[in-house]
Amino acid sequence: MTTHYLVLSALLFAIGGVGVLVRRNAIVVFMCVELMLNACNLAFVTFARQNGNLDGQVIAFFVMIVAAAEVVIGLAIIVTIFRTRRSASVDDASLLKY
Amino acid sequence: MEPAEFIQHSGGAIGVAWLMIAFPLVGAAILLLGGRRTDRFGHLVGVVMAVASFVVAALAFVQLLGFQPGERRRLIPLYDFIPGMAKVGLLVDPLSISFCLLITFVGSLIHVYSIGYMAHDPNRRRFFAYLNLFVAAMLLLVLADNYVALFVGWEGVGLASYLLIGFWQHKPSAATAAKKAFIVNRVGDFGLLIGIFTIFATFHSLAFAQVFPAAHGASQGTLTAIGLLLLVGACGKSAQLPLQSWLLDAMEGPTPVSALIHAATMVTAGVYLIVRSGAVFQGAETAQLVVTIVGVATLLAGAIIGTAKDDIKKALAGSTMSQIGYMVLAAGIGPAGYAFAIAHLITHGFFKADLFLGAGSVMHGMNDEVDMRKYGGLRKVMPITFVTFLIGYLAIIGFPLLSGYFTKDGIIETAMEHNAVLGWLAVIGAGVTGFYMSRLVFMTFFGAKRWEATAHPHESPAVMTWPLIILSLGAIGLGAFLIVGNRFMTFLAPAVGAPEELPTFNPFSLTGLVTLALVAAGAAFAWFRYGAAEVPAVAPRGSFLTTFARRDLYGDALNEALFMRPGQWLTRLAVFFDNRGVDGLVNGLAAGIGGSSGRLRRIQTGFVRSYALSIFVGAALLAGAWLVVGNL
Amino acid sequence: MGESITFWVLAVVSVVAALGLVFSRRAVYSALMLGVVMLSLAVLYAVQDAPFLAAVQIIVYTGAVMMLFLFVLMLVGVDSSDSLVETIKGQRFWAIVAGLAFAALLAFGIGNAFVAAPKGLTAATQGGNVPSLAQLIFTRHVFAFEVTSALLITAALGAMVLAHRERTAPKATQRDLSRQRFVTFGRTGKNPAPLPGPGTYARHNAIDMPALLPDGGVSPLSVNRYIARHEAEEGTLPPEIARVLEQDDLERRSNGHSTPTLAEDARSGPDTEPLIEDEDDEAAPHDQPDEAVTAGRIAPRPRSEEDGK
Amino acid sequence: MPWLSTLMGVSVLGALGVTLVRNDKLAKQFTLVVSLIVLALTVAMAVQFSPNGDKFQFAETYDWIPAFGVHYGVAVDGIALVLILLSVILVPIVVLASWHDAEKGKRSVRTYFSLLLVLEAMMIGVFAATDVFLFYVFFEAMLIPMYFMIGSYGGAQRSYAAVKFLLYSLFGGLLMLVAVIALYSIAGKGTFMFSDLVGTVQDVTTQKWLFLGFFIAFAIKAPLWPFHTWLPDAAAQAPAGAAVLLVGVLDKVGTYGMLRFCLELFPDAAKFFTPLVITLSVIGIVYGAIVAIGQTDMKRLIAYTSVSHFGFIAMGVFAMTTDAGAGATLYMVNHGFSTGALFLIAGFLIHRRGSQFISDYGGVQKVAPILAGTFLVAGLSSLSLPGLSTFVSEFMVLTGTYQRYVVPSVIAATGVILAAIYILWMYQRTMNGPTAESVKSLPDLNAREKWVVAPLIALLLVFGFYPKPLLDVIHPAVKDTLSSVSVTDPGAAVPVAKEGQ
Repeated sequence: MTTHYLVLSALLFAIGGVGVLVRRNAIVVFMCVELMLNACNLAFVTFARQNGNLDGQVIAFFVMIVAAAEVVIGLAIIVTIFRTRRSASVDDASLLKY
Repeated sequence: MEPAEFIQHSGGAIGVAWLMIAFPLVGAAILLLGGRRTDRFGHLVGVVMAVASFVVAALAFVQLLGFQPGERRRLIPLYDFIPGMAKVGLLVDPLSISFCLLITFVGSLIHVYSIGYMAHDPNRRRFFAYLNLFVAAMLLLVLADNYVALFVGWEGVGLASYLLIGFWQHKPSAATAAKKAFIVNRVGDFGLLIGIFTIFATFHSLAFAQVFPAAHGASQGTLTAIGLLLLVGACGKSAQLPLQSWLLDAMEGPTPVSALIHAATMVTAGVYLIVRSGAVFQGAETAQLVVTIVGVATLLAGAIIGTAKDDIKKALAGSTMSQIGYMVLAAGIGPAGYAFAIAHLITHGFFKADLFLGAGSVMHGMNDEVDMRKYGGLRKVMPITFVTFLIGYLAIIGFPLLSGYFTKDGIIETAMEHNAVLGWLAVIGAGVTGFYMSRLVFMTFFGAKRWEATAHPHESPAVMTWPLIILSLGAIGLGAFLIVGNRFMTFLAPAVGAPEELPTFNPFSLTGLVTLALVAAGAAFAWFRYGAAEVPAVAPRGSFLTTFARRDLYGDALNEALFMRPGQWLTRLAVFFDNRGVDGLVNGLAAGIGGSSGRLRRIQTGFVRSYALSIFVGAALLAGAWLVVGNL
Repeated sequence: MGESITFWVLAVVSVVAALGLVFSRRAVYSALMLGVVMLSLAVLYAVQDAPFLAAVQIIVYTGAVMMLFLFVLMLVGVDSSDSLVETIKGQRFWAIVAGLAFAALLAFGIGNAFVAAPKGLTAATQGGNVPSLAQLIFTRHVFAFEVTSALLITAALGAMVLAHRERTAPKATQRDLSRQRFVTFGRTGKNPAPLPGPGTYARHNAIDMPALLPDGGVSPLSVNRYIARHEAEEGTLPPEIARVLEQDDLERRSNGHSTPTLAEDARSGPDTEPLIEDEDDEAAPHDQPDEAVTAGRIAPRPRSEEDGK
Repeated sequence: MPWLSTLMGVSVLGALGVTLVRNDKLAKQFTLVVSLIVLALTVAMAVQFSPNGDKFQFAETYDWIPAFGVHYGVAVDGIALVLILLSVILVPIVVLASWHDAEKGKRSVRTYFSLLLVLEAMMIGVFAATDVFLFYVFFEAMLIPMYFMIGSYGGAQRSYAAVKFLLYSLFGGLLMLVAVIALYSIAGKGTFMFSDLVGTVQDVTTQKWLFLGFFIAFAIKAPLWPFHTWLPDAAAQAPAGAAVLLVGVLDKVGTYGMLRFCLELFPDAAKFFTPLVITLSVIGIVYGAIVAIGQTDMKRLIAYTSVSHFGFIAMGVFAMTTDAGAGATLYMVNHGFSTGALFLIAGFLIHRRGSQFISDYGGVQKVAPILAGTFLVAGLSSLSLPGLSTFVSEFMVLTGTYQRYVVPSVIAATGVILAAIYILWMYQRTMNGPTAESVKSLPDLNAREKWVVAPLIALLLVFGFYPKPLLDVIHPAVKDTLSSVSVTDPGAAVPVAKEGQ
């Protein structure tokens, strides 16, 4: 079963990654990042069971906390950007270039 | 007769021979560092220092005479100059002391003369400083006991010559002439330097006392190389072909300078070098042959140039070249010629200085006019100058019983014995000398007055005429004193050796008579052309030969075509290459990097998704690499 | 067996939901899809001997984080939907290639890392899952735990700082606004009075009913263009109102206004008209779309092909 | 007494002190005093140096980074001693000469003088370092003050010149860093001390690569043809004082490094590359001189003469005879004085007229005879006139080289002719001829400037006639270096009777 869980995790992670790359709406991009984090968590939980060790679950727990903090800050940033640029597209914030 | 051994010496006037160099050096230092404060008495300091030097030289000479002939090569060590290479010391022997006497005596007279000649020049003090500097350097040149110190003196006189030719440096022609003299001399110095390197590489020593006794041990090839390289140096300094071109231009300097440096002393340094290095040349016949050829070629070339010049100083300069050609010819012959070379050098020092100072006196009276076509009939207004000049003239053309007669005839006789072709060419040279010197005298002192309206010729002051008188006395008697009875040859023998069989002086030899006849013919032709006939105020066009002589045998043109123009071209090419090639390569590299960076930075699109893609692709590649490596 | 069934069902659900998250045009749908994935994962956690995490996943993620997402979506425009046209050349192609490659590699890489049967957590969770976790968190990982508390506080502060906006000009009082209105009236002749409310002199007290002028005609000023546009789409807009509005549009255009006309609006589809109102913004008349532009705010940048290059 | 650390310490403290002084004039005087103190200390140290004693004297060694065997190790042998002497003599002269140089721009005057003192400490350190890593650190750190001196206080194109200088030097320095680290790891001694590293690399191929790493760095620094193009730009744009230190001392680090590191650490590679280096040197001598003739800008001309002179030095180093090596070392010192004088006097002239172009001058001799005279003396020293110290060194280099490489030294000797052309032609165009209208009112040297020039000319003259004090110190060190390369001087073809026999 471990393999199945891990493959599922990898699949979700890759889907999340592709989502980050193809979507322009910052909020959706952010959701995809959350999806990737969740995929990681699944792997951690699976590892915990595989190894008979609770550390994996602890890490997953911490990941959740960090993800929560990240969402708070990330969304605040998106709102701030939106307020000044009137757009939530990540492509519009492209001034920092050559 | 072989040269004598070298003997370490201390004490007496010879022991303090360095004073000879020190006096004028101190004089130069005082005058240069003292600045305008010494303007008032500067010329006196200069004269006193020159005379003091002469006194030391005379005392040293007297002391040297006190030794047995075999003990007359005295070494006075001074200090360690370049450790492992050269210890500096002085060598007082008959050869060097002869030079010392000539330099200090004629030098002192010219110092005195310059007081009058330069009286109106605001920079007279500086002039005397340079003259003193010259005397010091020249004495170092002849007194040095090794090649390095000799080279120091050699370049020192070059510097003094540079400074004095360009003394009136506000005149571009003078500045250019000075620079030309220095650079041409440097070409000679280049040869001399390589010669010195070869000597050091061969013998691991540069001291005369060590090199000369060992010279016979070196291979013929090495000695020939050294000899030829030293000859290049001598050619530069003594204005021999092919490095003669600077001497005529050097006449831009004040006339006393021309007399002292470019007639009596410095230009004879080449002869000194060849005679001094006799031990080297005697082991290299090829080198000797080349020396004699250079000598003959120059004596003819100088004479030809002298026939066509209207500038009195340039005509005399041509004559100087020619006379030094005689000396070089004699120096190339070997011990048989050394005494005649040096004797002619000394008598020439007197009569040529006399002639130059006489010319200076004429110029002084004629508002510095140098064109002989604007002279004429000056014998009445400048009697003392005329008489002394006449004596110098008779001496140089070899009028019987005057100085030149003995010394030049000696050279011609010796050359004739050595090699008939060289001998006859020297005889022809003597004939030409008779012509151009007579031309010079007739154009200047005889015939109609062709003066400019502004000229008011007058006799020069006593301070200028007395040196003329003393020098002309030397021009009368010195030759007979030195040559009759082989007095000078015997005296020099400890220094340079002498032929086993001393020559006997024969006043009625065939060569001597032919020479006299040619000289007389030359003088008569000159009288016919310039004494009896009207001299045109503007030089006629003349034939191709005249132009050839007027243009210094195309020496300058040749230099210009062979060296100057290609040199300028090369310089421009090199500068262009440096800016565009070497530097351009570097700057091009920089521009290339800058340009590609400019293109590369386009990757930074500003789109966060592009960056994320590159991260993601990178992560995928890493994962792939990890898999590949992990499964290996 | 039970686990297998659960896994296969939830795996399919979560992958499909994840794909839906990525490929749905509307952000709200994406958010809902994400909720589905998270709930599925919560169940999978529970199946894998992680009941605490399953609970936290539902409470924190599905409960808090997802709500936050929906709030923000509401702020930036709940009905906005992305155009799925890719503007960066090669981005989508390479993203999918890299995603597939990455998934494959990862699956091959760690999927095959374990061949032994899972050890299970029975030994590790003697005193129950939560107490065991608590023991670990408060002993071995206590430092990290404390740091996360600092992190959360920092995040809260950060959100406040980011959301806060410093006032650069004094807040306009009613007096100022009134004065401003009359100044504008003096300059341009714009009516300083409030716009007529809907339904004034109307038969229906409803917002979609226009006000009537004393002569019984329709006052174009009182018509909410959005609603009118919506009704025009549905075909329920009374023809008289449509006529009045068209006439009004013509007048405005001849006067040099560049307000989008009703017809154009209807064609251009739903606008991304912002729903966030700046706190200090002058309360613009609700039925005046052009007022939103003139109130000094930056209009959304037109999104075009050039932008992506 | 830790002499060398004291010297550096005094300079660095002086540099800090200068920045604290509020008054510009006071800062200058303070700098001058500090540099004179350093000079006095160095002379006191030099007096105690015993030429025939240990190779390295006044040694100090402390651990710096023990993990890598990096030491703070300083000591001097004869070669380093004379070069340190050169540096500390030139600094007070440069301070005096640049009294008003920094005031032209808007930059801080105090910073300029502070940088000078920092540079002095670096120069002492780079010559004294006995730890290869420490040497590298000084080698690179020296660039920093010089970069600012050129970039902030230089002429119109200063930033271009400064960047070019920095990039060139850094490029070489990085190659050297690679070689230093490679040397450390290949030697496997776990130390960077020079004395421990000598003779550790036996493999010839390895030696060749490491040699190239060091050599290119030094060739750029020196600068040897074809790495020279940064020098004319840097020297022409730098203020005269900085140019003196740049060409007079900093560039000597290159030739010093060749003598100290390239020869001793990699003797076999050095022998292998000798033909190449000699060829480059000879090309540099002739090429530098020819390009100098064609220059229209005085400072660039002087810089190109230095390219020519550095060719002589490099040739002397690689000729591997005692005479040539000692001559090359002496040349480094003399060239510092000679080019220093030339740059400073040209700087005075340029400061007066405000133009670097030769064609803007003419007949200066008439209005400013002392300036012209000193310029001539400095120029003559550049063309190696006997009686001035440069002659001794050039003579020794050429004689020493001639014993082993006849043709190269003959070609190199043509440099004496070309030198006469470029110096005298420049002198003629600036000083002789009718006085140009623009220089009619040019003042002659003032007292301060005379004090700048006088010691240099005095040193040129004294060492021109009596170079023994320097050579006595240099000779044993050079002999020692060459013995570690295991070469012996070629003998005489014809033995001569020894003196006193």
